[in-house]
Amino acid sequence: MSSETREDLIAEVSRKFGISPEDYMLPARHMINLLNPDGSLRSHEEQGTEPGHEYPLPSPAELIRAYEALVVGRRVNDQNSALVRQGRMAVYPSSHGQEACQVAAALCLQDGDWLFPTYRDSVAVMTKGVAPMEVMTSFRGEWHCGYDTKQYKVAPMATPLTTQLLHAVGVAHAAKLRGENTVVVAMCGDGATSEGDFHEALNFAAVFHLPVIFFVQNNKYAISVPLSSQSAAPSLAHKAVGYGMAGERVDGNDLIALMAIMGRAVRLAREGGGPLLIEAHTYRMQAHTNADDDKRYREDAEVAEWVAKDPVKRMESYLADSGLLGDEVSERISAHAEQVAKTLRDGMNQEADTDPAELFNHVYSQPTAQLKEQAALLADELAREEA
Amino acid sequence: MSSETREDLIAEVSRKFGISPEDYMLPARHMINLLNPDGSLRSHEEQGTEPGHEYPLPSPAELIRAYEALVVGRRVNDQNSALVRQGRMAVYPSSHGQEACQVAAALCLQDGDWLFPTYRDSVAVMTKGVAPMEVMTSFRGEWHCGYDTKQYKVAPMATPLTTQLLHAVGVAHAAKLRGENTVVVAMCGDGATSEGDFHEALNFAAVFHLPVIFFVQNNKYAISVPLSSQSAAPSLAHKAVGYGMAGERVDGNDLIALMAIMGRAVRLAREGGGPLLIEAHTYRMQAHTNADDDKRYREDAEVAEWVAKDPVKRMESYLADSGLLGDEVSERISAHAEQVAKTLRDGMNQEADTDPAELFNHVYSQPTAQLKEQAALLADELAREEA
Amino acid sequence: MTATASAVNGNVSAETAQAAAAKAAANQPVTFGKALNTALADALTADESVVIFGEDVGVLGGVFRITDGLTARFGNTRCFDTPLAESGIVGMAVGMAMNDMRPVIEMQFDAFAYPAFEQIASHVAKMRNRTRGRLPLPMVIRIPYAGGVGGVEHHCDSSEAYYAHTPGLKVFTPSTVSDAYLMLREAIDSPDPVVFFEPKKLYWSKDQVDLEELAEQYESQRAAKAEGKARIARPGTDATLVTYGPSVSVALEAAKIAAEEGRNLEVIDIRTIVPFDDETVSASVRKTGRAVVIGEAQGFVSVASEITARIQERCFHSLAAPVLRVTGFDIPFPAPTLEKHHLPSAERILDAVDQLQWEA
Amino acid sequence: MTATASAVNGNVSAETAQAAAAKAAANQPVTFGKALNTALADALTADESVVIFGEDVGVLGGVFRITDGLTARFGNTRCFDTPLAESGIVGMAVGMAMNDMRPVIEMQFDAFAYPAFEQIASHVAKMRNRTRGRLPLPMVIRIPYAGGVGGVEHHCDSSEAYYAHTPGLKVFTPSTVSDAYLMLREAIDSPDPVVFFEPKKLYWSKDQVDLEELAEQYESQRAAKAEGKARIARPGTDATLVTYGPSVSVALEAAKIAAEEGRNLEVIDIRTIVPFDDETVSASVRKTGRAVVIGEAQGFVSVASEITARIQERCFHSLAAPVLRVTGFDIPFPAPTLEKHHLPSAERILDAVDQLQWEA
Ligand SMILES: Cc1ncc(C[n+]2csc(CCOP(=O)(O)OP(=O)(O)O)c2C)c(N)n1
Ligand SMILES: Cc1ncc(C[n+]2csc(CCOP(=O)(O)OP(=O)(O)O)c2C)c(N)n1
Ligand SMILES: [Mg+2]
Ligand SMILES: [Mg+2]
Repeated sequence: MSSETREDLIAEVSRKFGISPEDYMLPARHMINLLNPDGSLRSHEEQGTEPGHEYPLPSPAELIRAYEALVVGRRVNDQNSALVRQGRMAVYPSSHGQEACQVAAALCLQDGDWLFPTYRDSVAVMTKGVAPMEVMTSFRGEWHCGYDTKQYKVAPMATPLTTQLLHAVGVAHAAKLRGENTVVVAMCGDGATSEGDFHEALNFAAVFHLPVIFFVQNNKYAISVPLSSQSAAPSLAHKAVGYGMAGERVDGNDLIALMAIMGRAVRLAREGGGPLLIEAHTYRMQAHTNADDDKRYREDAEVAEWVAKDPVKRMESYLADSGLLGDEVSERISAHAEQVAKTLRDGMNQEADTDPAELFNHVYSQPTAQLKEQAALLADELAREEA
Repeated sequence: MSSETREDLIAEVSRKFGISPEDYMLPARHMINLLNPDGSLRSHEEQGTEPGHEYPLPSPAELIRAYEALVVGRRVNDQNSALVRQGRMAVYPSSHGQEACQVAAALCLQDGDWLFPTYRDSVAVMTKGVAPMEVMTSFRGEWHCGYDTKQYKVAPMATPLTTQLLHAVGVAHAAKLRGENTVVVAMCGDGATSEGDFHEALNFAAVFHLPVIFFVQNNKYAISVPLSSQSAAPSLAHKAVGYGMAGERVDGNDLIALMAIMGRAVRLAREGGGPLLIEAHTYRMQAHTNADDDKRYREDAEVAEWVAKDPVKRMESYLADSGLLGDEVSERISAHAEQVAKTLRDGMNQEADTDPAELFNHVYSQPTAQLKEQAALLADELAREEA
Repeated sequence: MTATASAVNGNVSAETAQAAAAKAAANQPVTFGKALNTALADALTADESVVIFGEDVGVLGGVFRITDGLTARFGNTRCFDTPLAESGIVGMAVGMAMNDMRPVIEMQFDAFAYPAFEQIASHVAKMRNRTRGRLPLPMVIRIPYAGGVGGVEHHCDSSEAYYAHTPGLKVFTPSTVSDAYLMLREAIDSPDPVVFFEPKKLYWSKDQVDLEELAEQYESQRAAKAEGKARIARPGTDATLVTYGPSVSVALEAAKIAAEEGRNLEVIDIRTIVPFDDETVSASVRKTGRAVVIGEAQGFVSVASEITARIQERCFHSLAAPVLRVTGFDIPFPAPTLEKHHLPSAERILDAVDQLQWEA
Repeated sequence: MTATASAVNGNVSAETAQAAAAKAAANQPVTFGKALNTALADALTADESVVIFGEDVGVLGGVFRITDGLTARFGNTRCFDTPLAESGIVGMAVGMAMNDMRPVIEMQFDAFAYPAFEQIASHVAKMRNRTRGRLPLPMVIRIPYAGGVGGVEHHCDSSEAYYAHTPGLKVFTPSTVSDAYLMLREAIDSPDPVVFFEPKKLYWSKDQVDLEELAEQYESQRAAKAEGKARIARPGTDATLVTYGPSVSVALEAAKIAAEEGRNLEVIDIRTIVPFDDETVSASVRKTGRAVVIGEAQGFVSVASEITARIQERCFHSLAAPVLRVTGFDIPFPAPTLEKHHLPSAERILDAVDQLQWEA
């Protein structure tokens, strides 16, 4: 695209918000934060919003729907961790503490929109509609990805860090070329922002002016490595400037702020405003995975501080205090969460049983002559074992 | 490094210039430009300088020295292009039009400092002291790199784009660990800023707070691809913000501005101010290499516009008008440039004659048994050919 | 690479070949590069999900002009330049293929595909498998490769082994003008990702082929087409030279010299390294009893190693001598003035043939 | 998928590590991981230009705890964490080696070295050659590799072929506890860049070795040391199993079963894939007349292909049967519950041995 077009667009978006183009790209001076840790609504002055960065509250119906997903997400995280401890699941990178981010990333999207999650984003994947057992296939060790990515418009959970951001860009680009109005949310962690593919993805999205929202869950650690060893930037949201896109930071344990920000981001992107970078400040409350020992690199006191900022309790208090969450709704939500947890427990008790012949069926559209020979060798071995 | 330390450092540097930390990182609002295209000095108001971005003029002696390198650089560029046309040199990516950048990048460094050039930076390499014929070894097709990189503290001219920026970071890091006061200038083009290694290099330099100056010659094209297809950022210098480092843009055809900026950058880096990103606005006046046909992707009129901004003429006018360049000096400089050109012509007339056995000698410290066998095979073939 | 070469192609019937030859005689010779360019244009025409992108492939037409004129003809949404970032190019192509496009991307030179290695090895190759077949990635990664053109460092790597070793990728490399056309069309239509290696030194080679007729032939035989067949580039009886891409012409040259000396060598052009055509290779070696495998890449852990290993596994009792290899040395690709010493030459191939224990 | 599975995705528990340390002190069996850890510590002590860095190698001690305690003992300028970027890690190491340091870097898992592929193939491998020997790059890239631990996708690749095919790199892979120590010391002291492959599944394997004694042995024999020697892991007479790294123990297991059945197999541990020890391998196969080459990686264009090709080239007339290969299938590394079908097993090796035409 010519530089005129680009500048016009930025100028237009910034006019819309009554701010300078550079101010449009720079995140608001303070992180956007609507709810206090105790669940009370912050005064307008304290919200971090400023001209060009205004964020109205979502509707009560939206909030209840999001809260339900939040409660289910927490329950699934904790159920899975229990299943891992019991040896019934191989590994689980829990997003305990980050569920508000998970829920907002999925709920801001419409049906035709795509989600690009990482290994940590099971709850987002579920929230977008994938059946819990399908989500957990890979963590169970059965197969690499257990759901139909095209049906759900959810990419496989990515392990090689930030590689998936480029795929998100490609999906958005293909949609744009066909004139489809698809928005894509592409997720990664704070550590992942250091990878080269992060840079290439943001740059491609900006140059091709694509509706991709890069959503960084800054949970302060990449396994053991703290943010300060990862970046010297004023904030990760400031990285947007270098690509000519807008960045924003938000309290990642404040579901209301997240919904407001992601909602606006999706709207702007769908209207042709180009890509955006959102940094959510949150915390990985548990170890990296069950295989990690977080006591080696952080203090209990630090973790405790974040317990006080828990996203679930915060939302619950807000809804209760504002009269949106009656006992009946609350019970229905709990029951739903228990039901999902039971599905997982029951599913994990079933023996997985994948036909080894499957190994050769999905390498190419048709097995090559070589693969047929190899499949025959294995089949012969298995037959002899049986005999 | 802890985030406190980093913030302290930024705070300190910005205090020094009386500006906010964010303003320290953001480039000055306008490109720094001290000389008009006609060689006249711009008024202070027009220079683009502002608080925190002040650039005093270099001394007359420095200017004459730089001018000499500029004239020699131009002569070498044009001599090499002629040699290529005559078929006496295989390929040459000329920096014709960018010589001011080349000269400033080399002259700002002291003896112990390192330079990391690209294929386009022969003139910078020469200016740092490497003998012209040694610089051209690779373009002659004799060997990959013709000079002693450690003796000159000049890395091999890099072809895989921006890979060398990371090497520059490593050299600076090693020096820092040993307590040496080495500054490193790492060069790349506008197109190269899109590569993942650019991102990783800037981030590593910022996180480890290393004295590396990333010097981007924005010559508006990456082969045929214009800047607008490369980046949507307000400027390439703005990319600094995302790493928490300072960026600045400068007129890359204004040798005086370049010397002022690079001089200050080296000083700041040596004093522990961390890495910096400098974007020089210049223009590749000729084709990418002799193999390229630039008429396919740009208008003659655009090239003509830049002829008017030629860095050599501009500097010559300035020096002549301000009485710094007498006939005697001018003649001495011309004679020097001719001498260098003659060295190149004479050298290129000599047959290159590399012993094929050399092929096997530098793969490992000692040839492996396999390489010895292969060397014997070739030696046998050559012996039979002779016979 | 003459008319004979294309006529021997197993897919062309005798009459068709003759007719083609007659018609081609009336035409100007076509370059390998033009055949690729036409294949891209025809694919863009045939399938609107095909998109072409990479560095300098737009207005410039690529540094080798293989995409010349495509942006002008099809518009810059079908053929366009990207920012300068190979991982970005491949990664974006993955996403576009996920979303039902067929990207055909160009890596400017062999060694400049390396920044994309993670995307290729961890995603392009594995996506279909990871998703149990639900997310195929039909895409083509075009890579100009190999030496013989006096290229400078990093511009002459033969990197096919890296990709051939990576399950999930198909690896094609044409050696004739008509294969340049046909195989590129095949690669683009393949439901699997194909790494398509173009021998740089052949870009300017010419042959008498009628591209329009080839296009018709391709369209009509498309369904029946058996992908992954090797080609007997020259039939022979005394020993088999097995090779591909840039080395096919060298092997043919060696066979010609050998013929003058009374040895009748068969030359096999592998064409598709993956999938590999064991049948054709084994049949030939069982017939001749001797084989030399030729490849320009450094020999250690190379495609030539694989072919050598397979031949001795499958034809052991037919072999009169060990299978020998003639490959590039195990050194980084040399500087231009030295490459002639590195590249397999007809002489070096003939030396190897001489060692195939003819006395025994 | 219980204890082993969790091990792959991270970490040995603190107790396990402590226990291991305590045992070693009392001259109890030493783990492979501890031997590596001690080699790093001894190298840091012996040579102040050695620096260690990578992802999580600092305070955490690496996800496999191979760098455990090094930051505490040597300070965070000798062993430190970097930002999360593998190309950055390798590229910075290149620069540090250019400036007279000896970087020893860790890639967290095999597939996560791929983002660094350009730095490795175009610079680490070529810098000495590009500069005619003036800019050697003594550095070690440690890569935990291969399967057998129930790891998830992208955590179990056997990627040695990519590096072995790249001239300028040395490729080491130890299979015993004492080699873990000795070969890592050798790699660090090598004037050439070494890609050092650590079989993940061996990290917790144990052997009775006295690390202090090994250290002394290493120091005293250092000058005389002939790098690149294969090891006869088990002498035998009837056939030769050639392998390396994670497959050595499997080959030994097969040999043990074969012995019970009356067949005396020789097992060769290659140790250094580059440089390759033709002498030891050829001598063995000439003696036994039969060979099976075993490797965990997918077999196509693999190190096993190379070894197979070399053996038949060099020992053709001693061979009673073709050289056979037992390798991983040509598929992406399978999910944990399926890997047992993919990995070469003692049974599969014995099946291959059975096919070595014993009747003939
Ligand atoms: C390319 C690559 N390198 C290394 C890894 C190993 N690894 C897995 S998760 C992780 C840390 C990621 O941190 P962050 O991006 O902050 O995400 P978080 O785990 O905190 O959600 C690392 C290093 C990987 N998966 N991919
Ligand atoms: C990794 C890599 N990809 C592609 C190339 C091929 N290539 C050489 S120069 C060039 C354009 C570079 O443009 P820029 O960075 O602006 O530098 P300039 O040539 O304008 O000085 C390209 C694409 C390369 N050398 N390395
Ligand atoms: Mg994190
Ligand atoms: Mg440029």
